[in-house]
Amino acid sequence: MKKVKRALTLILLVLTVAALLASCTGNTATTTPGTPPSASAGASPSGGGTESGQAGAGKLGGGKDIYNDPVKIAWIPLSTAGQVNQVIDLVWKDAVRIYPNVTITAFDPGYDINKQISMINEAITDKYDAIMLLAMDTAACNDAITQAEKAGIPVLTVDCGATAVHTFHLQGTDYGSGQLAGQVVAKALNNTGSYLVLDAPAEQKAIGRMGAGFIDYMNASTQCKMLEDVSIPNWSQENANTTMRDLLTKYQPGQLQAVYCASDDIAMGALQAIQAAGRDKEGIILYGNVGYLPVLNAIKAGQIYGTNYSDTYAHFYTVFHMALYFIETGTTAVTAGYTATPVVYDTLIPVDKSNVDYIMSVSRYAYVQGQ
Amino acid sequence: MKKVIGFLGNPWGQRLTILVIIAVVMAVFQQNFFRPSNFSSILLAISLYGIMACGMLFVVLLGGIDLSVGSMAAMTASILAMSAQSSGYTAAGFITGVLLGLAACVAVGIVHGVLVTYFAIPAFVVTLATKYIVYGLVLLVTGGHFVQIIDKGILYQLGNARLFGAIPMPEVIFILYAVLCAVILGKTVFGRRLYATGGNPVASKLVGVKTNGTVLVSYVICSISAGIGGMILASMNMQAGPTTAGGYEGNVLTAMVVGGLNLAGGEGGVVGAIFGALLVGIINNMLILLGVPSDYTTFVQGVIIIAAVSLNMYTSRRSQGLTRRRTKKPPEKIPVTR
Amino acid sequence: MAENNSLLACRGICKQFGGIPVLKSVDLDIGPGEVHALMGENGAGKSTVIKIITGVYAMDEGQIFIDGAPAAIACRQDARERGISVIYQELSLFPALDVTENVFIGQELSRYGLTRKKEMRRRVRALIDKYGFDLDPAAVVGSMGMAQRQMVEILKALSMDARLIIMDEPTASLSASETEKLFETIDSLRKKGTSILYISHRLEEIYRLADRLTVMRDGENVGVLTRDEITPQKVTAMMIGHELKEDKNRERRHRFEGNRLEVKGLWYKDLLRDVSFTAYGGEILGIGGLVGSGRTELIRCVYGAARPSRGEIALNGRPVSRSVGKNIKAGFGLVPEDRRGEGFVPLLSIEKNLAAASYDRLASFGFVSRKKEVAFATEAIRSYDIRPPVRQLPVGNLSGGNQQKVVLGRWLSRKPRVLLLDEPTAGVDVGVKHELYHYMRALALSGSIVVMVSSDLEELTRVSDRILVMYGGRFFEEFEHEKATQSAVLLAASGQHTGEGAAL
Amino acid sequence: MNTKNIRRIISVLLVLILAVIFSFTTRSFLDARNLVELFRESALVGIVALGASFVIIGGGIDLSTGGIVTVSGLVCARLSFIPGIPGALVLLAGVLTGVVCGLLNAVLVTRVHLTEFVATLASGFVYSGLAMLIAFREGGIIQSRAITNASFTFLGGKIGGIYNITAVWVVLMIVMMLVLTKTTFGLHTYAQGSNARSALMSGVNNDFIKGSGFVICGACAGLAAAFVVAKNAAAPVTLGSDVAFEAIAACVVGGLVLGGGRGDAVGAFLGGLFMQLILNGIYKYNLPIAYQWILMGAIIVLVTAFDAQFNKLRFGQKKPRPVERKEAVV
Repeated sequence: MKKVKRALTLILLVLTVAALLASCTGNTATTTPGTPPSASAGASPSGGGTESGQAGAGKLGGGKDIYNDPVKIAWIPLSTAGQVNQVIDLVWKDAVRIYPNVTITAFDPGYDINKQISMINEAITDKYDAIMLLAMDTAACNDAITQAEKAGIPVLTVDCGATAVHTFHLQGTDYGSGQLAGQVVAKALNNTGSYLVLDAPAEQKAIGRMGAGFIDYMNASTQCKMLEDVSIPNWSQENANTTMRDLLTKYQPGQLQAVYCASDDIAMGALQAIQAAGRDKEGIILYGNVGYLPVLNAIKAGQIYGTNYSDTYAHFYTVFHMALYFIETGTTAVTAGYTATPVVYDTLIPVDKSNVDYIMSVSRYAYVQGQ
Repeated sequence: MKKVIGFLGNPWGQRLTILVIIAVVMAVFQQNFFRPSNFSSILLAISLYGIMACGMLFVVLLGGIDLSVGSMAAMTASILAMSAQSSGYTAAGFITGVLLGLAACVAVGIVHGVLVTYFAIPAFVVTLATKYIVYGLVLLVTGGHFVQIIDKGILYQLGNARLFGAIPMPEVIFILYAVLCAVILGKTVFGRRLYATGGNPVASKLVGVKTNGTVLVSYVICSISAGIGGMILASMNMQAGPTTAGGYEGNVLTAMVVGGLNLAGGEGGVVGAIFGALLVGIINNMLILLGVPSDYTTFVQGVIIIAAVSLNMYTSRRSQGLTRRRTKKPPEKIPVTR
Repeated sequence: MAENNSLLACRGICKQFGGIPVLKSVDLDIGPGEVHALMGENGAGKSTVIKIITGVYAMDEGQIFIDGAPAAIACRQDARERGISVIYQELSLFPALDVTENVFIGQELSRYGLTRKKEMRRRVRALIDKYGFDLDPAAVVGSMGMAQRQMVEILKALSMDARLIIMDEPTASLSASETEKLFETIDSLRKKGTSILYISHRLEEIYRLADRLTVMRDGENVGVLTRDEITPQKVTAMMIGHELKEDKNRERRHRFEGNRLEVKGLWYKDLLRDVSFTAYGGEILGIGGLVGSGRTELIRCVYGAARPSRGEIALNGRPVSRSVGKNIKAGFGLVPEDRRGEGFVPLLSIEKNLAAASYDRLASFGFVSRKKEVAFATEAIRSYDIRPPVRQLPVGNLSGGNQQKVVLGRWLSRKPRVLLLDEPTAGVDVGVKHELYHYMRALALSGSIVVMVSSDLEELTRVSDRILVMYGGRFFEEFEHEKATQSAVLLAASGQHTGEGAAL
Repeated sequence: MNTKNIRRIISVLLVLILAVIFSFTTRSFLDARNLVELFRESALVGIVALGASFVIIGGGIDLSTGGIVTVSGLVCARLSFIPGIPGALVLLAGVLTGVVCGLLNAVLVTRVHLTEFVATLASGFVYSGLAMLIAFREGGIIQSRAITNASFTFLGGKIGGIYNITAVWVVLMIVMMLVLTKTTFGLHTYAQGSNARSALMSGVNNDFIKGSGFVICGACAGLAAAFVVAKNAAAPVTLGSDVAFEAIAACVVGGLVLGGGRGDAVGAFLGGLFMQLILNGIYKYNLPIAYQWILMGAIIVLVTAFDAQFNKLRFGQKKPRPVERKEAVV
């Protein structure tokens, strides 16, 4: 029996090494690391038809020819497992279909700050042409970002920015969304009443500032009173559910008029808790964020008051195009001498019963769900 | 004083003291704690990792551990959601999803059992490795995305329906599962064998107990419990993905430890595991009712675990073991030669 | 020997545990450079004397003289400083460390915390060369055989410049060649002036090694023999003292021909060489022999706990299976030698330990019937007088005797067809001992086969109807009850025929 | 060829095989910048693994290293804002925080007699909770602030092409090898891991050895945290999120056995490097991240399976007991 076990272990060890070899060598065929990037400073402008009709734009300036030269863009999110990633993957698929010479590599730090920083370094070492980043911490990635910029790689941050100066920041849904939600809810409560905030996990409040936006607006321009700002661990729906049930025990009917949720998962959890406690008749105003399909359906059914819808598809498509622009013009914060990061604010559409049908018809989410 | 230590010595004495302390604190600060709706919300909150704690109990009784409960739950949740979605939410799709999920759990449980018994690898390392592997597999299968469950069919009922209009299904399943585990441990021959193997594996072998088989089955039971928890979670959230039940092993381990279970095996029962899960639930509920800012929760949880376990260790050593053990063995402390 | 030139002299040592006197004024003289043997039956107090000399236990009365001067030994450290060290049967080495580290653990040569490895290695090599061991100071102990490990233990003693090394049953788990190597080591130690206190049951070892022999019985020393006075007859007579008269009311035993256990041509590692015997229902078959002569392995092979390389075992003509579970159902039972380690589950209650082997009767379709289990346990507690008679009490808290009753009760309540016992009364107080004999007798009379392995000569001769003595891995001699005397059995165990029994 | 060398060769082989595969099949593995970054990134888990190896060799386990890294990092960040404070002092403060946490672990295990697993699981929560309490806040929200103390962030940088943290990691490994092999303390740690009872009998002060193992482990965690915070010039609250398990996995891959008594600092070093090597490789091949988790888990199982069989072969003892069987207390 002992010999069998020993033989088995040895075979398994050899198998892994073989698998290692196979998986690595086999894999190289698909990606094209072998060919050195053609430092085609002087590539001739090719008039390849581009969907967006930039006929003949060719090369604007010092960078690469984004139509013909092989372009590598790194996409580093908080983690690839999540609601919003489905749409983002769709964006990359469409983008690559239009620009076949572009390859977008998605990394997955799995909510670990050290892994995210080593991934940025990885992108620098592998000489990517641009880095699209969802920073996990506003300060921790600064050093890596500045190194990338110095290495001539434009860094574009989305939603969660970084204090270091970098090429581009698309301010998405968080602080602004909180403020907008504040406006809508304050109007619904006609400026009085008390509310609860079910906020991002404690350690990620810095990068998910919806709660802060909402509270700042409420304090600044209404008489609404904040009861509590509670963080929901892991942004998970079941934690929101249990936390909300406890809060409902604490705040009896009449003590609570509105609940602002930092994400739609949390909103669904809060809704479940309210229904389970049999208090859905009280007309507690529930307001979500980002606009996932389940919440849009709940709005249609009148269970949730509303949410801020941002067209994630357009959101990331813009970032992709900005990246191409920077690659083509070869501009980075260093070459352009920026002293502050240029920020573009994304459009937010507050959704409520009135425009929910229109939004659902337009939203990529519906399209994605319907597959 | 002797009587007090005696009273604190036995597990029930300790549990009662902890509950009395909590009741006093809450009576002073937040009377709403005693509302019946609060108790049902606590029960719902702990039902998921209560089920997993009952499963983990089988493994802890043998002196083992299972760190992969979280990933297992995510696996079965994803399998169930995908099979339901792909089959158009038919009952058949639901059934195959459940069976497939449980089959996957049984497979992983068997792998755990074989590696721990025949290859003699410590359970900590085996389950740490399978935690990574299973998470990776779920990522592969779901492509990293969450599977949405749209239909309100049987899958929805699993997590959200209410028995007799009042008791949510997860609580019902938790109570049934706890009773089932109590019966298995307390009333069946397998339960007797499990306690024997946990207490003294060599002696059990000589009494005809197939110790390796018992260990294997208990790892399978632990995996299945994690799987059931995952499936209920999928139906409660109407979605499933790689990070479903993220970090659940922390709660389950805490429940085990606070429930007064001794991690070296051989001691403790379903009541201990359930009390542990209940205590974790009550603590979380208290923290919210008392308005403790969320930033402090991890710190307070850590301090409470240390307090509960030290109380448990101090009293049980004082009242039974400590004095007796000292006389049996030659004096432990001998002067250091250096 | 005059008092002054003896290395270690004990005078009038008394010790009692919980009221029971274990040592009644024991004297012991060990001269420098002398191999002094100490013999006595189990329970004669040998190990207690050693524990007192090495400072593990404090003596109630008496005096210890070292080099003639009185010396107080309060702890292990005092003994070590006075050059007394001991090698127990289960060695206390570190498998992960090499020889040098094992020898110097606890008393490393070091400067400012840094170990002087070269210096220590040089010293170990010097010791090795001085005593002619074949050991490599850098070899890892874990990968060494038993004999080499023992040499490391001896080295460890010598490194503390021990003047007296106490060896407790050193050859129990050694092969013949390894034992030979140990004897050479002891000879070289003796030449270098180190004295050895050698505890063993094997008479032939004593003849070969001992300069002097002290024999103990029931906590007293019975006499000291010099090398030429040592003869088998004299030694055994001293060890056994007066032969107990035959207890008259011994029931006539008769053999149940129908119930017999045949073992033919059993081979197991190098311990059992072609062992064959037949045990009959209605009689208690005693198996004598010395520690390590393969008796435990023999009954474990029969029971199915060990896998013999060759040989067949049959019960009433049908072959016995190799799985413990099937054998238990077929009516086998084993009371193991290491009660605490293999006998019972300390944390479980008396009730559960008793019922552990009988769930085939107490449960139906996998569910245990509490009623049957409680009845089974209460019946066992009552009939075997397990005290305190509290069903729920964990067995770990019981006294040695009661623990053994639980282990025995577990099998007796099943009315086994074959009961195998390994040192059933070791470490059990006298009162309980007789109870156990009574239960075994009753089981045998009911027609079951009872096979008892024992090193307690008195128990062997008085209780068993027939005795087989093992020597060198084979059955050496068979004694009928009437003709069996303790000295004959002891001599047979050391490979000496005395004519009472039939040579096999 | 005694067993220690054979096991070490296996660890070296594992690292070499992966390195060779990567250098041939990718363009940028052997690039100087990548190697320098690789060693810097593996230094965090590497240094913590060195500390954890002391506890594991002594027969224990430490699950609180993640919490210690986080709280030490934040202590450094807080102190770095004191005007004019020299970077070295801040670094020392980080190490001291680790030592204090290690002391608490030691007290919990040796004085309060909690089992290592339970004590460090609970103290891990306490330390990460503590970190959140002392984190920077803006408007009540935890917000990590960029560190401006130049003399401190200098420590995070490079001297002569090699990062300070890597240099410290290598030096620490050498020092620990000396301590483990050349000092009585190291010898007693091995003795306690190999056979705790007879170590006690031969005069090894078990509580002291176990206690100092935890203190060393805490110090290493504090040191690693200080360097990482210096490099990133920020101390996020999620700094040590799953460092504890990765460090233990690194030790196991490096040849240490959870029962204690076997393996050494070089093993922990190679284990730490190996873990990061897998990540580094995965990034190069654009492999979906799922393979990273699967590969890491598979290798841990395989190496430990080989270890268990290998040790049984060499030491021939019965199955190594993963959990020290408890004397019947009841």
